[in-house]
Amino acid sequence: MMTPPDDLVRAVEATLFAAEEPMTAEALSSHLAGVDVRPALAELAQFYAGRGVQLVERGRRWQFQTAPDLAHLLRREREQTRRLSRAATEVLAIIAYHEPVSRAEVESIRGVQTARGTLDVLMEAGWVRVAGRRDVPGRPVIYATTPEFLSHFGLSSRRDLPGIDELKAAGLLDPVDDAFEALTGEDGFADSGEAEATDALENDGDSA
Amino acid sequence: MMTPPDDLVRAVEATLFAAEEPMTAEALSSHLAGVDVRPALAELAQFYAGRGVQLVERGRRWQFQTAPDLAHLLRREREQTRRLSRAATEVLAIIAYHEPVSRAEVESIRGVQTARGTLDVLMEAGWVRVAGRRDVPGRPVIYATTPEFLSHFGLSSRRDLPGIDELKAAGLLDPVDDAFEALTGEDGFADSGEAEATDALENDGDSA
Amino acid sequence: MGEAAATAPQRDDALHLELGGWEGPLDLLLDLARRQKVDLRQISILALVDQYLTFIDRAGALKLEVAADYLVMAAWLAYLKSALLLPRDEQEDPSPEDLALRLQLRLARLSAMREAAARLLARDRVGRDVFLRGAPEGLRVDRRNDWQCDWFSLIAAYGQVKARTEPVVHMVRERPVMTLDSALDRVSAMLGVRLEWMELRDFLPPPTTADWAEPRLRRSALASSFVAALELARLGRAELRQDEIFGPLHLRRVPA
Repeated sequence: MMTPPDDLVRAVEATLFAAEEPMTAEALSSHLAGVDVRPALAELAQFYAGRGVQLVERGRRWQFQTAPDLAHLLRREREQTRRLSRAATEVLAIIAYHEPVSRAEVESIRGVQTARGTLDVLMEAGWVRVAGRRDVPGRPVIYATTPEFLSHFGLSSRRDLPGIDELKAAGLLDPVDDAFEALTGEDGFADSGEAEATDALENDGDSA
Repeated sequence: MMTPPDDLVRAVEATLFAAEEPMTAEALSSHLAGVDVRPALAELAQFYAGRGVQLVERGRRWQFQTAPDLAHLLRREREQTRRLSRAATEVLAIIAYHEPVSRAEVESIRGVQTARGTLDVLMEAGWVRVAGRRDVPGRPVIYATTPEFLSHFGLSSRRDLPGIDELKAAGLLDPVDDAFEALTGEDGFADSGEAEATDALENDGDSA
Repeated sequence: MGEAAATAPQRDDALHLELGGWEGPLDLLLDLARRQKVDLRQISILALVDQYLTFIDRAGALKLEVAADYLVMAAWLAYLKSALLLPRDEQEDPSPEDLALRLQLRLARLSAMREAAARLLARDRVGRDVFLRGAPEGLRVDRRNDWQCDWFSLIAAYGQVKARTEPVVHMVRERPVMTLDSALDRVSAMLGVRLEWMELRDFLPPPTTADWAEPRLRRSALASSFVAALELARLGRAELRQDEIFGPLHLRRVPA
C-alpha cells in the first residue's frame, strides 16, 4: 500500500496525461494557477520510472510516453515514423551537432549540394527551423533544431546528442580551417594562388 | 518504495496508454499474444485509483481517463481585462438614458451605424439585456440595462444618471471635442464625417 | 551501404547501382577510405587516391555516366597525387601534404556526422519505439473578457453623443470689409491716372479717417486690392512686379 499522491501531483499528472503536446514546467504552472510544479514533476518522474508509461523531459518540455523496452509490443500496427533519406538524415545530424548552421556550412561538410527538398522535409517534420541569419556578407539563413526534434529522438537536451562530447573534444565539430590551423600552426592558404584547386573541392557544394 | 509492476502489467499499461480507442480485455489479450490480461487490468485499476489519472471500464472497454474531480483542469477559463471601446461606451450610455431602445433608435441618436458586435459586447459584459420587442411594424428587439449595470457603475437606479442640464453644467455638452479629449485623453471627433470613420474602426474591433 | 558491393569485383549493374548510392564524391572517398580498415587519421592518401581513380576509370570503362563533380574530384586527386610524388624542393605552396591533411580533416568530419546520424536514428524514436498518449483529452482554454468601463467615461460618452447630434448654429459676426468690387473700381480708377510703377499699398484709401485707420478694415482692403490687381493683370490692363519674395508688390497701367 502506498500513500496517495497529493493534489498538486495529481493535477500535474492529469494535465500532462490530457495534454496534446509536451508542456514546459512554465506552461504547466500557468495552467495550474501559477504554482511551482517542479517538485511534482520530479516526484512523478521517479514514480513512473520502471512502469509501462514514463514521464520524461525533452528539450525542457515534459511528456508521458511508453517505456522504450515495450516497443516491440506497440510497434505492430503502427509505422508512424517517416522514412528519412540518407541525405536528410545527414543534414539533420549536421544541423543538430553544429547548430546554428547555414546551408553552405552543411554543404561544405557533406561536400555536396543539398537538394531543395531536403531541408523542407526536415522543417515540415518540425525538427528544423530557421534560426535567423548569420551576420556575415550575404546574411545567409541559419538553421537549428526544435524542441520537437529533441522529443522525437528522445533527447533531454542537445547535450544528450550521442557522442557530442567526444566529437567536441576531438575537434570534429570545428571547421576544417580551424582544425588545420590548430594542427599546423599556420594560417590557411586563402591568399595563395594554389588555393583555387582546394577551394574548388571544398566549395563544390557551396555554389548553389 | 513499491515493487515494480511485472511485465504483463507494464505491457497492458503501455498498450492502453497508447491506444487511440478504449480496448476490450479480449482485444488487449489478442494484442499481447493471447495472455489473460484481466488480473493485470484489475491490478492497474486499483493502482491508479486515487491518482490524477484512472483506469476505468466503460461498456466492457478499458481506457485511461482524467480523474473526475480534476476534469475542471482540462477546461480552463482565462479572464482578460478589456476596455470598452468608445463606440460601445456610447451605445451603453444611450441605452441607459433612453431604455428601452431599439438598435435603430440607438443609431439615430448616435448618428452613425452600430456594428453588430457592439451590442454583443455589452451583453457579454452583462450590462445590457434584450427587453422584448417594440410593438411596431417589424417588431424590433429593444434593449435595456441590467441590475449588474447599475451595480458596476455604482448607481442605485437609473435616476442617478446626471440629467442633460447637469451634463451641460459640467461642460460635457460643449460642442468642442476638446472637452472630451482633455478629460479622457482620447481623440475627439473633428466632425461627424470623421466620427463615422472612427466608429467603423472601433466597431470592427468590437465584433472580433 | 556501399561496403559489400565494392569489395568484390563488380558486375556492371552492381556498380551502376552503387554510383547512385553515394552522396557525392566526398562520400565515395569516405567509403573507399573506410575500406582501408584503419583509423581515418592513418589512412594512406596516396592509396586512397589510387582507389578513387581506379573506381572512376572502371565506371568510365563500363560507359557509366559519371557526374561532373566526381570527375572534378578525380582531376584534383590526380593533381594531388603527382604533387605528393614530386621532390620536396619543387613543391609549391600550399604543400601537397597540407592539401592531403585538409582532405583528411574533411573526411573525418563527414565520417563523424555519418556516424552521428546513424546513432541518432537508432535512438528511441517517438512513434517507432516509444508512443505518446493515443487519445489525449486535450486541454482547452476558454477566454473570457472582463469588460471595463467607468462611470465618467459613460457619462462623458453620452455628453459627446448629445453634443455631436445637437443642431449647431454658426454665427459670423459682422465686421468692416472692403468688397472686391469697390477695390476693383478704386484700383482701376487710380491706374487710369498714374503711369509709373506704384506700390499696392498706395492704392488703399488713406488712413485719414478713423474708419480707414481701423487695422482689420485695412487688412481687408489690402486683400481685396491684391485680388483686384491680379484681376486687372489677368485682363491685360495692369502689369505686376515684385523684386523679391515677400517684397512690395508694384503695379502700373499697361499702355493701351
